Amino acid sequence: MSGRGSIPAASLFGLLILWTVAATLTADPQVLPQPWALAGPFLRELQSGDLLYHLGATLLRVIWAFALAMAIGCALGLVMGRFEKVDRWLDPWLVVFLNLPALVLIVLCYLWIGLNETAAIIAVTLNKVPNVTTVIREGARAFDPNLDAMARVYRMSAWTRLRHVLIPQLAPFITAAARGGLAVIWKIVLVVEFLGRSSGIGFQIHLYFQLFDVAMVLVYALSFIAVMLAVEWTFLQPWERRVRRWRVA
Amino acid sequence: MSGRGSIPAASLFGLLILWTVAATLTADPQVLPQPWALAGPFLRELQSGDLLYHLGATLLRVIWAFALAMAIGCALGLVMGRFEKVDRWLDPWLVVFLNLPALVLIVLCYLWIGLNETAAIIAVTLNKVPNVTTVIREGARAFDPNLDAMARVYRMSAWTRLRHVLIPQLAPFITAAARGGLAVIWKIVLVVEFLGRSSGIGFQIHLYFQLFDVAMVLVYALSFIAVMLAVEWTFLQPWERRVRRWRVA
Amino acid sequence: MIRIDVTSKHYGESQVLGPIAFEIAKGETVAVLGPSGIGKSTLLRIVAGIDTRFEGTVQRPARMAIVFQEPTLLPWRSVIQNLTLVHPDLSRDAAREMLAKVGIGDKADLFPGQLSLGQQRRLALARAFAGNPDFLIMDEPFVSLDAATAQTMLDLTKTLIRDVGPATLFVTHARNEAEALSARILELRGTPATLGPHLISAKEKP
Amino acid sequence: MIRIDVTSKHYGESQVLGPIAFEIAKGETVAVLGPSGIGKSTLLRIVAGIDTRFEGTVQRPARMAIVFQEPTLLPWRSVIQNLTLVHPDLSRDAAREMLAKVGIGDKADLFPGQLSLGQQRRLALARAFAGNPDFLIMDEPFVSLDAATAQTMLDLTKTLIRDVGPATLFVTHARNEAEALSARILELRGTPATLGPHLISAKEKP
Amino acid sequence: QDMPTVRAAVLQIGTVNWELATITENGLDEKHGFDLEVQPFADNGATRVAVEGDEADIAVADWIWVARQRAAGKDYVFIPYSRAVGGVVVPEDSDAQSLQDLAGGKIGIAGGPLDKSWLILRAYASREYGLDLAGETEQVFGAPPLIFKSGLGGETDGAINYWHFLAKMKAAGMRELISVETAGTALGLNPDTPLLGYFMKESFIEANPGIAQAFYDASQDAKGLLREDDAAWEAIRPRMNASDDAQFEQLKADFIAGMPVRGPVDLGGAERFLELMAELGGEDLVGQATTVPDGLFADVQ
Ligand SMILES: Nc1ncnc2c1ncn2[C@@H]1O[C@H](COP(=O)(O)OP(=O)(O)OP(=O)(O)O)[C@@H](O)[C@H]1O
Ligand SMILES: Nc1ncnc2c1ncn2[C@@H]1O[C@H](COP(=O)(O)OP(=O)(O)OP(=O)(O)O)[C@@H](O)[C@H]1O
Ligand SMILES: [Mg+2]
Ligand SMILES: [Mg+2]
Repeated sequence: MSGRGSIPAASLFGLLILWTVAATLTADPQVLPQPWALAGPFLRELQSGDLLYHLGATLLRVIWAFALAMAIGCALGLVMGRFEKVDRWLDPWLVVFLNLPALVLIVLCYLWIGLNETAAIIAVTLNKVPNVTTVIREGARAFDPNLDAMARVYRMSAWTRLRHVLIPQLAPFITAAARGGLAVIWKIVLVVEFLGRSSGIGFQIHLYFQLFDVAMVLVYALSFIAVMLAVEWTFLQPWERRVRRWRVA
Repeated sequence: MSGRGSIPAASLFGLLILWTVAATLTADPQVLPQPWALAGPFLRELQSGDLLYHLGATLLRVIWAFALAMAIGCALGLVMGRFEKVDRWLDPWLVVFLNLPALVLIVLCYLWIGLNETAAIIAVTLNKVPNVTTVIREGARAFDPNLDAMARVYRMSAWTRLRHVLIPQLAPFITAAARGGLAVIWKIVLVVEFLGRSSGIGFQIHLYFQLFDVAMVLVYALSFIAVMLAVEWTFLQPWERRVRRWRVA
Repeated sequence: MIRIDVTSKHYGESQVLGPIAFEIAKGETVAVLGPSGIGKSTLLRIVAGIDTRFEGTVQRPARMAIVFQEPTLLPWRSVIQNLTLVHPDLSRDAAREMLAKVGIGDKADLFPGQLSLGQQRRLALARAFAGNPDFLIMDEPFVSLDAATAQTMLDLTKTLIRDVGPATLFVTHARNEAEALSARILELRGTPATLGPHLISAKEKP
Repeated sequence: MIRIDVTSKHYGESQVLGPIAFEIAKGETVAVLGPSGIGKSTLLRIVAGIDTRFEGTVQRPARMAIVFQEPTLLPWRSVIQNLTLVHPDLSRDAAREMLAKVGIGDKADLFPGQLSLGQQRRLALARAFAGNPDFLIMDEPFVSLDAATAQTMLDLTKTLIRDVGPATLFVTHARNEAEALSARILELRGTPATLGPHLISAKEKP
Repeated sequence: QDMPTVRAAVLQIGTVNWELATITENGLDEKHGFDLEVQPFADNGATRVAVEGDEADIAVADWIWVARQRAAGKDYVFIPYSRAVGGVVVPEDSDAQSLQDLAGGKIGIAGGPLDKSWLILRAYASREYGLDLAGETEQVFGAPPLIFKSGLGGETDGAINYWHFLAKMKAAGMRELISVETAGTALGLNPDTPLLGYFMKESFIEANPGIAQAFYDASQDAKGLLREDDAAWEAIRPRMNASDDAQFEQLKADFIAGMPVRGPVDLGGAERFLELMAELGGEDLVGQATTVPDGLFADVQ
């Protein structure tokens, strides 16, 4: 376990060194401050409670949108991947929604539903669902027909089939969608927050960008990244290792 | 072929009807105009040449960034998926770059490289590479070890292995990354254009959004979507059908 | 009572099966013989209801068990789960006992990928036997096994047929297997494949 | 000259192979026998250089050909491409001829998934034969085939060995196959598996 | 109590906050019979979405924009707030002495091709020097902070930015080549016409009679305080993000210089201004507002 932890630590340390070099070359703390120059602002924001407040607000939105988008996207992707007919009908919609600019969807949601949390979360979800759907659909198209036949002949229940036959085959696609998904969601949450919320990391980042305070922008951005790294290491990767056990055994 | 084309057409028509209903319910052309209300502005922009100019600018950026991001992302993903060691080292970087807000990367690129086309394309590429990498990495992790062993014993050349053993296994992941990729790239291009370019769909959309001219925002957004639908139908889907032939046969 | 009445089966342009009709009574065993590539697996898939794109009708009971020509296991679930997930009513103890019968009792907690191919095939057999089916379909069930193990499997099959009494349809290249199970023999011949002239079945011989 | 000297092979805690050492001369044929699950495939994978996690050393030539226990084809490439991609020097005509020899000449442009399992196995054999290898490794190459087809394959193998003269190592459950190829027989026994006492090889018999 | 609440959607870092903070901190809202509630947002578009979606009652915009919306059927009404507009700044060591000298160079512009400062300067260049500024220079449109930074870094030969960024650029040593006010005056525009203002819906005024006047009074009171009382500036200094005294003083001076005189808007001046904008920006900018729509300017004294 200590061996497993040491490489990521060393790797992150390498990134830090790269940053230091870049900052030294840039030689302009307004464009790229040295990593340690962020410690002060970070502690200040932490103590004032601002950081945690905004981080909490963003995380809440990300979690909601993530859960909704994954649930809807997986269901849609599964159905579209398995049933050619449904796919034919829904595919053009998928392309349209996939390529509808975030801005348009967000503004429409805000105008229809109001400038509130529901609208924000729905906007993010709508933006993200098509992404998840496309990835899962590819996975569903690659199902092994022999296992399907086996499950059918032995009359496995729908739930068992889903859980033990289909989802394990989808696993790499689900992890890809989840990982990429979190990142995309958080990018959209930033836009959503900057277009119509009064809290959240996106709100703060845009604020400080307007003020050209790159240090604060980085403090907020990196706080979220730290949370994401924690999520990677405590949830996603252990889960991945578990579902991949059969491959390496 | 006519049978194949008619369902998408009907499906898009359904979307149009949905839009009409929504617009009628909204009853405020400034929030959501009727579809046919866009015909006028669309023709105007088309005739003035503005639409094609900005569409061209955006497409050029999208194509460049797409090509770069797919190439780099596929290579990285393949290497990280196959070599556990490399993966251990690069994984934390991947998570960091995956979750670095688009804004931060874009602003840093503009500040370092200057407010020019190169910076814009690099910014988009950097934003997108981690997404492609995560998807392809999952695919590379799911490679069939038996085929690998076969290729090794028969000493297939590296190129043949890549082309005929590895890439076909990656195909669903590549399509997922490409399709989701185009969409994400274009979302980022919008931000890039709005932050520091003087042309492109994103630039126009933000301009008209500032003027609260939803009709024009939609004209520009839908033009791009139309191009994407064309790309789907003329490139992506035929390619997909080709590489999937062996599954359905 | 199982009634098979296939008029024809095409893959694209080429016709693989011609008219094939036969019945299998409860407790009866039928062996299908024929050269490689004639259409035996195709026929079995039609009988099992996996392939529905054919001309004709098939009557079959609901409780079926099948042994495919390849093991077709869930590689991401343990050996024992490959039994218990497919047969939710099967207790873990009964499952272990079944594994022991086919000689892989010590492998219960491994993944199928950690078994040798012969062991995987035996797991597939165990899975088929565990459900006490009304209709047992097997596609070359005893290949890839050494003589002693093959004999054990054959005996297990005999015991199952005696105790549970399913209708059994199986493909084999080894006439002695068919005889050991006292099976009525159907031989596929020609292109498109049809049933060959009636052969003396093992049952009728003595 | 092929020299195999395996001291041990473990999967996790459990040791599968004990000390196993033998040599195969150019042109010589060696058959490995043993019950299912003893470690025959494991040994073959070590010999072929696929599995490198073992104690011991193996000397082998570069030009090898292998027939796995399962066909292991490229399902997304046509039947003929499965030959020509693996052997870039093989002309399309030669490939077609090879396919005809194993009895699937009319299937050249189908995908492997459109073949019966027996046909897939024959394609895997064709792939191994097509390269004129110095060392031919085969894991139960003739199962799942009817008697006539199996005989054809056996004859093809004999011809190859006569014409090209590779060292051959193959696994089988059928002693008659070993004899037909005049193979020296090695028998795996026990846990961990070791070579059984020297048996009278087919060659020495007459 | 039944004092009406006025919900203002503003940019968190907008300069309008200085005035609104002065109002709330000095109780000027209660004095004039309403309760001011400030909702911060991160983007101008967001504040406008907020008013349109009835999540806020007022926001800030220039009156050309409000006129455009009104002509398109919205019942927006404009209440003057500031006439502060920008100008062009050039690096300290630049040789440029007039707009003419920027020909062939690169200009960074915040706010896009329809930015009012940019349009007025174009008109001025064409009138004064017969110079097609848009044609003769390369324009880089970008987010204000990027224009700020690339201006300071010398990547652009000239920069047009929002006034508070301009104040910072000037404080950093950049030189104002020409202010939009000068250019506008030379074009015959009334420099006292306030460009920026609050807008609210007519329906809101109907529901709260007298609210427009009350709000205007409070705004004027706040301006008075800021004009006369340094303590009022000290109170809002933390919001100003001035990194040094020079910036603080420049921001303060420019803010005060941008205060419009009390009283109704000069309709004639507005009409001329709109005409010029329509000529320069075309329908893209003004929409259907070819003349000042009736009732655009709130009836405030
Ligand atoms: N990855 C693995 N992890 C653990 N045990 C394994 C693994 N692979 C194989 N084994 C075990 O090693 C033993 C030998 O397997 P191997 O495949 O070599 O058998 P075999 O002699 O080829 O049998 P068969 O005739 O059935 O193919 C088996 O008991 C199997 O369970
Ligand atoms: N999807 C398909 N498309 C086209 N032809 C197919 C397809 N599947 C099978 N065939 C052809 O149908 C014929 C019968 O195949 P089948 O698998 O039923 O043979 P089999 O009798 O089971 O042979 P084996 O003993 O080798 O398993 C073969 O010639 C095969 O090439
Ligand atoms: Mg078969
Ligand atoms: Mg084996």
